[in-house]
Amino acid sequence: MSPVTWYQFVAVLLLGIGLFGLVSRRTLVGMLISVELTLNGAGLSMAAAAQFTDMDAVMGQLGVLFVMGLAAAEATLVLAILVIVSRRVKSTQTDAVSQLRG
Amino acid sequence: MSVQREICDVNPFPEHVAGDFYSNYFEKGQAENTLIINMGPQHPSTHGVLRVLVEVDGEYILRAEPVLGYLHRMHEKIAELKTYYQYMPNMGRVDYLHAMAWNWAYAGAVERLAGIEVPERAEYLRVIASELNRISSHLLWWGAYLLDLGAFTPIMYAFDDRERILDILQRPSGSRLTYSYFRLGGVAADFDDIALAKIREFIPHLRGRLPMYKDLVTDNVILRGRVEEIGVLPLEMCRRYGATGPVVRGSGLAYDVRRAEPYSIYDRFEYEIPTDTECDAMARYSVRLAEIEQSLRIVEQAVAALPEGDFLSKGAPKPRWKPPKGESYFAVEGARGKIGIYLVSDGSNSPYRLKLRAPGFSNLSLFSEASKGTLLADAVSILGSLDLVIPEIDR
Amino acid sequence: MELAGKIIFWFYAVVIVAGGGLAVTSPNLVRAMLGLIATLFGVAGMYLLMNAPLLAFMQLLIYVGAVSVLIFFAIMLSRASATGDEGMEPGLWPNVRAFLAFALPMGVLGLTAFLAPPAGVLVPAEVDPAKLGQALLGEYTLPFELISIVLLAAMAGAVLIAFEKRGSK
Amino acid sequence: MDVPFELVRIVIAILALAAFVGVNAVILVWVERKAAGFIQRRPGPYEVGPQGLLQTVADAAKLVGKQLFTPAGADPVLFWLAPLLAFLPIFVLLLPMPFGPTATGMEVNLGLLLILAFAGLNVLSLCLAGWGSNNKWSLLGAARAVSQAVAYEIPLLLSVLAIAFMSGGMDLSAIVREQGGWPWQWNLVLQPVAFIIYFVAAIAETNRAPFDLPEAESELTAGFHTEYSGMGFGLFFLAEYAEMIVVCGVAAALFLGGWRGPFGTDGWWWFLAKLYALLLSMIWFRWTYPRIRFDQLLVLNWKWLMPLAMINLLVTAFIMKL
Amino acid sequence: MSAPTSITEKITRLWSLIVGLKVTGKYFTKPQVTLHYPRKTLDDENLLTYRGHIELVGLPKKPGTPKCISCGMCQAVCPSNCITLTKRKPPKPTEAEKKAMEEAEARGEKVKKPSAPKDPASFNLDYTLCSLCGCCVENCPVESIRFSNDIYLAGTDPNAFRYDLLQRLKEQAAAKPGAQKAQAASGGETGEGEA
Repeated sequence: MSPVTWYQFVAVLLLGIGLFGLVSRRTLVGMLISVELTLNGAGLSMAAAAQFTDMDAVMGQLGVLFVMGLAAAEATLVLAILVIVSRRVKSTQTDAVSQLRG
Repeated sequence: MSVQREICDVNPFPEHVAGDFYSNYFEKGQAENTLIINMGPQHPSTHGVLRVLVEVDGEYILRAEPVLGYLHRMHEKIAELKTYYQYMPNMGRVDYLHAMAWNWAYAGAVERLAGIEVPERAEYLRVIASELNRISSHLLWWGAYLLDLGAFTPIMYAFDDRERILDILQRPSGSRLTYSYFRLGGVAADFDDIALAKIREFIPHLRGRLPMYKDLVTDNVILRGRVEEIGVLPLEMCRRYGATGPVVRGSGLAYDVRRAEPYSIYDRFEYEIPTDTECDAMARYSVRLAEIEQSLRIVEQAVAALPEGDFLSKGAPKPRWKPPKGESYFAVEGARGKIGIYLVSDGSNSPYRLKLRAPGFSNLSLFSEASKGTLLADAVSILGSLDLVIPEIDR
Repeated sequence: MELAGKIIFWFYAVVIVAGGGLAVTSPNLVRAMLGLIATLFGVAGMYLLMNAPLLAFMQLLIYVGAVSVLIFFAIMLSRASATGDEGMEPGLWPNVRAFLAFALPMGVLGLTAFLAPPAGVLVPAEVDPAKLGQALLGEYTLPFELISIVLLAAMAGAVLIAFEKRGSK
Repeated sequence: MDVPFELVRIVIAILALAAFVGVNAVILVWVERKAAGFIQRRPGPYEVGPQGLLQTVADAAKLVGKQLFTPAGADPVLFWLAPLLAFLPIFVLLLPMPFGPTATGMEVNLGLLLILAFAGLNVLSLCLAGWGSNNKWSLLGAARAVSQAVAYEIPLLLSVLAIAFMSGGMDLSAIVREQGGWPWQWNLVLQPVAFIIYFVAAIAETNRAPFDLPEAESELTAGFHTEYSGMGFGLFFLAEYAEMIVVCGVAAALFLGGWRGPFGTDGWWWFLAKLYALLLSMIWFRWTYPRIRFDQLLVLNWKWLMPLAMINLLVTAFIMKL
Repeated sequence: MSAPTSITEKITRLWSLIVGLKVTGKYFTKPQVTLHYPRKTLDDENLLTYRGHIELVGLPKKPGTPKCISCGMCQAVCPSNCITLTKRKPPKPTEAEKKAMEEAEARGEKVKKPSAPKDPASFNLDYTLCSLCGCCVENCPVESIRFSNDIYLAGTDPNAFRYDLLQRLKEQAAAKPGAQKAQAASGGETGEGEA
């Protein structure tokens, strides 16, 4: 098996772990952590594909960088949402938040 | 304050009072998402064993309440057990930074009660000793306050100068901190020529140092940011809590016992009462620095006009001396404010009751209100600007 | 070098999986964050291994330096208890649900990767950062601008959300 | 099995750097205390060794001998991971540092980026220390550390980027080589604003006075390391000084011509001289200024350093394009 | 940082930072003001005025014996009760003397009982309690108490600060043979540190 497949396996595993966490976690922060894992899996897969195949490496690396930028933006937004949720609901359990109306 | 925030005032006075201060006034009233922190009794910025209970939201203080009593030494009760003569050393321990003023307050109260005359030279010596002591107290405050604000070097410079005062005062009094220099009807020992020469040398020296203080600290932009518009105590608030000394003078009221109720020979000297109308920590800071200069003026005049004569009155009370029945009140201006001593005598050789009015106590009571809604760092700045001496507050 | 490379690859793989496992299962959120950081380091190591140091360092700079700190901030803000009320939900269905979320993509994607192995290069070439920069400003200007707009929007949005609350309360 | 040369080199370099960090931290602590002493007109450490030179060693021996105490209710893993996390990255940080024309641990094309990336770990260790201690003061210290570090990282990055723009790369050795030996050939002349921003931000990043808010002892007792005893505290202490060496080393390389010296006297001695000059000025600041308040710290960053760094970067980019 | 300020004001504010550096830089180069204690000590001029714990003053002729007349004034006046003084008991008369006295008393004569020596049997100071007020020194009728100038006083055991002042006086007298007159005049420069 070529190295790219191994990398892809790790990436997919990471993605799976992230998804698992996303479903099983009950707090916003836990879900945020899981999302980061998922994004990392995606990034790893992209980078491996770009580096180990004949594909344009520049594009792959730029893609990973974009993913990182998105992750940073997403984390900022989640933090801001969390500020409000924690002040208003006094809890960051997602179940509690879902009971909000309006 | 630039960073003040709106506070929802929690006032959880319980019906039934049981348990300690913390469980009664803080634990129950705690809002969510706040922290209750014990600042002290051992904390670097409380200058001794003062405990301040603070409830903070982030770094903003919602409530702050000083808890006293960790250094309570029953000075008032001790007075009832000692003779008039024996009580004097206690005064040096009430406020160890301006011991001379407390010495004076007690000596003055007894002298007023019994009508003891103090020789002229003794009055001058008292003024010199007291004012030098005031300078040393202010210098120490200056250094310690800057230590609170995170500057390490000024306290060393302040101690350099303060050490000279201690050397001077050690000559007649023999001690360097907890002076027991005053006696009923005079002082314990005379200033010799060396001491007077040292004073004459010291006055220009300190005047030469003050510009350095200004350059290093007073003008510093970081310090200005830490003290300007911090801890604004309006005059009305100072009045409400009975604040005196540099605190009330920093709020614009030129109240100084040396002027308001002249005692001893203060009316013979030319000096100003520095005031500042800004009401903030900077005002108190600049008032204290200005007072150093004014005290130097007084010392200069007193040394120049020092008359010959006895330093202790011929009829000075002996250890088993009994004053007449009656009561008296004597107030002096200490480095921290108005020191008052109320004395009741039943004719025996120890006081029937002695009440000490400590300025630090009133000044500290401002803190709770002044620190509401400020940052933790500002609260430290406010606490420092009140110039607290914990043994004096607890007595 | 081939053997060393393999050893290092497996080491990173173990770090990634162990960190990920900790991140999604630890009842203590700070420890979960620690697991995330371990994973991030592992991924950065893999980037290094595939000769993309720029990605590796950017990974550390952005994820470890910024995102995990933000997460830590979030943990502090939400006042998660140190012992943790976070963990697996009791009951069968949530567990099955979570496992499905894990297994389905795993199966599909893993099978794809296994069945359709691409023609790989064994030793990847390092890409000059300057080339990346040129591509960013030449070929890929649009995504670049888009990502900056997204970042800007996120920043503005975060500020707006955080401020809206203070005004309304 | 043949061991690749690169690997051996890195191992040797890390060992050498460990020695360098150890020796320099000891010397630097001594220099700091001595300088503080002289500024405050007292002798400073005096008793152990000639002029107290071995005082730090004695202190370190004392710290090693102390009990490692984990406070009740603290998370032991986080609590003890934090000092390690503060200390270990230092070696990586120093790896691409150009000490001399040939004395570089590892020539990395992206050396600058490497340093910036691993410097972020420091914040994390402060967070973990503050959180893991189960102490309110520590927690407040950690909160301060987080916002301070996150805020000041941006102007730091931007000011460094200005230099990277000018040299067209992130290789520290290359940046040094592009500068001349004389002071007017330094990047400092071309980028004075970037230098000032970098230095201020660097002081803030290393939590040195007047920006030592995370450990402000008069407010937070000792901030994030309130609960640490023995070598736990020792590692934080060591890390602080090692980090000072890193930031000042980067400043020397980026702005002050690194190991370049006039009259062709290039060599590591110039680098060390410049490094210690910068370190001394940091020490000098600490013993002169009061501590800044937290909101002022942020105002300084967002209102002054950030826009200035931004403008500086834009102007640099514009001029480079011309 | 609060009010909007003009450019010049900002510059002066920044300049204040430089001024501060100048001050500390200047002092950096200046000589130190502290005294490096074990190697250098203060001159005597500074020490003589320091009031350490009290000590007894010997008779001009017999420096080993205190002037003290055991009146107990110091003990009574001390606010901290740190002085313990015991008087000497009168010498016990021998049997013959006793008999003679009894006989004399029986005869109705005025008997001169043997009086106790005036110097104290013991004179102990608990320095851990003393507040250095000086009441005892001021009220001693025969000026038998003075302050020592013992400034370098340190110990790890509280018992080290419970002094037998008579013993101390004897040691001081022994340490200075032939200095009987100097004893009365100055504060005893040599024997101080050995307490």
